[in-house]
Amino acid sequence: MAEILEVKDIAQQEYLINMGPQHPSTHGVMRLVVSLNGEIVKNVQPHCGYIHRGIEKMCEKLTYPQIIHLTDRMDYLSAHMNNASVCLTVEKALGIEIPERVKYIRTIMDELQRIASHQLWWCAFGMDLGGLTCFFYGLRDREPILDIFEESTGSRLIQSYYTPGGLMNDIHPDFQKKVKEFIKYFRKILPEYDQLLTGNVIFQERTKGIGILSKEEAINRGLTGPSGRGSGFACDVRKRAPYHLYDKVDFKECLYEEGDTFARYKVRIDEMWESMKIIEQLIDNIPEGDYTAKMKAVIKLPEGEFFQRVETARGELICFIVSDGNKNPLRVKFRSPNLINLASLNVMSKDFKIADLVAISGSLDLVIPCMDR
Amino acid sequence: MAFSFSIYDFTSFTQWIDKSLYAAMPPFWALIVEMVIIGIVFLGFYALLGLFLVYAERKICAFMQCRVGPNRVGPFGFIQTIADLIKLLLKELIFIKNADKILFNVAPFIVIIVSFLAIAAIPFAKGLHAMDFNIGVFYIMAVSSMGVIGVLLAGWSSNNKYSLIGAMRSGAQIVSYELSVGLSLITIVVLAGSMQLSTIVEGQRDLWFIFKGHIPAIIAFIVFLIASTAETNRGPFDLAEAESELTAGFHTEYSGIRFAFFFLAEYMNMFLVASIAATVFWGGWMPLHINGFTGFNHVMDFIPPIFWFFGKSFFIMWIMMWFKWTFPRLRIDQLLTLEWKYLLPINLVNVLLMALIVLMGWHF
Amino acid sequence: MNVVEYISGILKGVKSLLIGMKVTGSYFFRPWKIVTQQYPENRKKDVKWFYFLPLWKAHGKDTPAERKQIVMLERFKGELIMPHNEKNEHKCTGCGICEMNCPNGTIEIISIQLTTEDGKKKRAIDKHIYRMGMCTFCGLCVKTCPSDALAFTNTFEHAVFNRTKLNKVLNKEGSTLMKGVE
Amino acid sequence: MTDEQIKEKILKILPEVEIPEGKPTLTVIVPPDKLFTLAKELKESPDTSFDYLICLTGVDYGKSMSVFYHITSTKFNHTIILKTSTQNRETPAFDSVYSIWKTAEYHEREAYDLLGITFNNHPDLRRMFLDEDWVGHPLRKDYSDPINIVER
Repeated sequence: MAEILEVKDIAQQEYLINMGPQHPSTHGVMRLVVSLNGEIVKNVQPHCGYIHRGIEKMCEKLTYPQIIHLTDRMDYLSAHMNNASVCLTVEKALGIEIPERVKYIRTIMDELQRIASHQLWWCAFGMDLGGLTCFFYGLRDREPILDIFEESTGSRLIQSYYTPGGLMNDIHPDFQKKVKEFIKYFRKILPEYDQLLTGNVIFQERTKGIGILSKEEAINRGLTGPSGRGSGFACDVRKRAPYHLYDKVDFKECLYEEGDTFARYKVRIDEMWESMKIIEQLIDNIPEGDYTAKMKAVIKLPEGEFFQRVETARGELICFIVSDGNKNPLRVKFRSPNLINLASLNVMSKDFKIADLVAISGSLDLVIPCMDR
Repeated sequence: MAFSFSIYDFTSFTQWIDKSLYAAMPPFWALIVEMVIIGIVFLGFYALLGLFLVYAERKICAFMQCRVGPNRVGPFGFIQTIADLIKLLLKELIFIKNADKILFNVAPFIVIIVSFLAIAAIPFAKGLHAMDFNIGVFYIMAVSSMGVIGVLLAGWSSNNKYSLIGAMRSGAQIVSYELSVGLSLITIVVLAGSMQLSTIVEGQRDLWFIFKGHIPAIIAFIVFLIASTAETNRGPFDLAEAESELTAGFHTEYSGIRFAFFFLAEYMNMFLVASIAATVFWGGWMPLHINGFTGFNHVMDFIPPIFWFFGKSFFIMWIMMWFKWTFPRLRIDQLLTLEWKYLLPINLVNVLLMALIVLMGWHF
Repeated sequence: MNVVEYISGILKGVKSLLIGMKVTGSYFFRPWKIVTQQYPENRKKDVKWFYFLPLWKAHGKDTPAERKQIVMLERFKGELIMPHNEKNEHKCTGCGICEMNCPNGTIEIISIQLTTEDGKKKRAIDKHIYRMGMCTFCGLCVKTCPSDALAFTNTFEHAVFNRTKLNKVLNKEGSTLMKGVE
Repeated sequence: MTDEQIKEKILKILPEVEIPEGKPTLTVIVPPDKLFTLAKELKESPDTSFDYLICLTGVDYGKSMSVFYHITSTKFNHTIILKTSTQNRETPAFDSVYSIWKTAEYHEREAYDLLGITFNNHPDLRRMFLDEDWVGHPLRKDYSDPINIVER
């Protein structure tokens, strides 16, 4: 028998709904337990771990070159950057100098990957807000990048292209031509994104002033990546702790002070322009040389702790390796930017509508496998 | 009465059926038989149109999205929707535990019957008109606003939180947009001086109302387009379904043919509002006539009225599909803001403006 | 709210909506911009004409059929194979480096001891087992193989009805080691 | 501030810390009970202002349990690592730094889930990835799961 409730009891009751594990807007298997008051979100409690694969545990049993292929499976949209985090840590620990050519290729690949990731984010974000056409335009423009990846690395999504000390194989002879063609094409097509979505009055109404996080709060909560930069937190690792060639190229760190969903959106659109600028600076100047440094057959790191900060498409990724001198690491920790960004979701979406919750979680650009690892 | 059939004027044909039926049997039975015939014709029309519209929407959205769209089943994927229909018919009807069984089963029927009722008053061509009420516009508005009951019942009886939110949104939405639809139609009723749809169509013999009524008619048409898109739960106003927020809104728990009813009703409602817009603003089956150009008018007359009617309706439907596949979805508060702060005041001013124009005789 | 603001707000909003509609509308009337690849057909050389009817207009210089032909890039990591020459010889010495380097136990090498003509004992492969269901296509086996015995092909249709069919033996029946490979 | 200055500053705040030489990044080994005070001081004093906790890592050394804090300053852009260890492997417990850096919330929950390190004063210390009824902490060196972990 159901209890007979007084009206005031009902008013105090939480209306709980489960967003996920299977829900179109969580972009994967994550569960958000949302307490509602009518349409208004009162509390969001994320539950993750549905695709926890124990990558950190698996890494403890693998050698360093073998770890690489697991890292692309964390944040599959920034596979190259994830690979780079491990490679750079190992290279830093061993103190080897990698060829200049490798640095150039890695930078270009990272930026291409960033564009591809932001494109996919753009289409998914458009879809979250109900504009389904965005989804197809974004995917259409992502295709040339994946083709470029496939041509050089052999796969489209999960490339495992970097190895400690260099690259798996040299770039394809057509690489430079294809990349230049793509940049030309995408410079023409990117304004279309603005026409379709950015300028749209419905879109602006849906995103402006929604999910505001102040700069202090963003720093305190560790909200990094484009989401953090939307709050004015200058957290771009490419500027703060340059790796690859980022200290040599000229690019702007896209910062917005508003801290709302629209600012986070704009940061990503601007970053696509900036990434294209970086690629254009480098693509003609790739020096000749080896595509990998001389590495020992079995890589053993010296005893100690090593870490490398890498800017992925959604925030700051840290690979922290504790080594005891063996060929396997003692402990590998990946600081997942998605997991930490997710922690801010509750604060951001409080007292907004359920439709805004979808927009906010879309603007954080969460990739669930990275979160769960 | 002798049998005669003309594609330009169905009056004699329908009269012939009517007369022969009344001659052959007592009036009561003749009426029954007539009703059954019309019912069957509408059912067939309904099913065919639904299939075609689903196909058309998929193809149109595909082309807007740089895709090919359905292309596997039959040439150009023509048979795709028929295959989908067969699939939906064969699917298991899942009964929800703890759902309100009666209401759960009744809801899809309410939705589909309502759209079915309203279609009776639409003049498809000259003489091809099931019921010519003298309050046709009012009847259509009254009947089509009942669809919300089905949606509300579906959402409530599913015993699902997403469905309930979807249904409540839909209730708020349809009830408020009903106003704008009504007022924008009233603007034209003021101009036409009648609520009878056949009179409205006849009144556009020399020029369609959208051109006749100057700016107020154009504003009324735009408002009607927006409000009716909202009323059919489509396009940027599909909050009741809101796929990315509420999975499928009020019909989350429905499966098989009962889901198909909701699906079909959505398309039929779209056709309904498009045909009302075509009839009231764009002259219905009336060809494009311009006063004074006799030769031009004769050329236009050569195209049968039924093509004029469906051409206009499909064009308006195409615009509605264009909306849907371009815009992001509104939020519930913005949706209500749009209605109460923008459309309704504009509409009220517009009616006054139209009344002024009619009184002063400024229209063409 | 100011009346001028109110009306200009409406007009601005409508304009932004029309700009968006221009994008989708222009694609609607440009069917040659369609990017869909129609999968099973685009593998064949003799593409039936009616698959591309929605794309009447040719794409630049190519005919639609040529444009939509599937292109497999040479480095695509589809399936691990062991290339054999026409004399049914391969280069695998059975050293086991690929097995050691594989992160997830995809490769298993069953080796045998052979006695060569001059009486020396020599290691050779009996079976080079490749469990495709476990493979993550990281490419470490190909990269580390000292005698270049392994390679990737770009076949990609691996669907089978039974999981055991994914376990493959890479060296062919009766194949031998290529001369000159140690 | 250079590493030397930070070193001096830390030694002034807390003389019992140990600062090993030859690390790529300045690493400070802090006794567990003093960690919270040092962290708070480092964040709040204006010349260090370590306001951003990049990463918090729990490590099981087999004999001891450690937690690493990578902290940086968004103002001065200097980074140091705080390390704290305990010999108590069964029930390791440290003070939570949630009240200093809110980002520690998920990091600490993760460390609790996978390594079984409890953090005192944490607002919501639950399992993060694994089920509530999961037995054991997988990242510990002595964790065994004969069904799912294949030893090679």
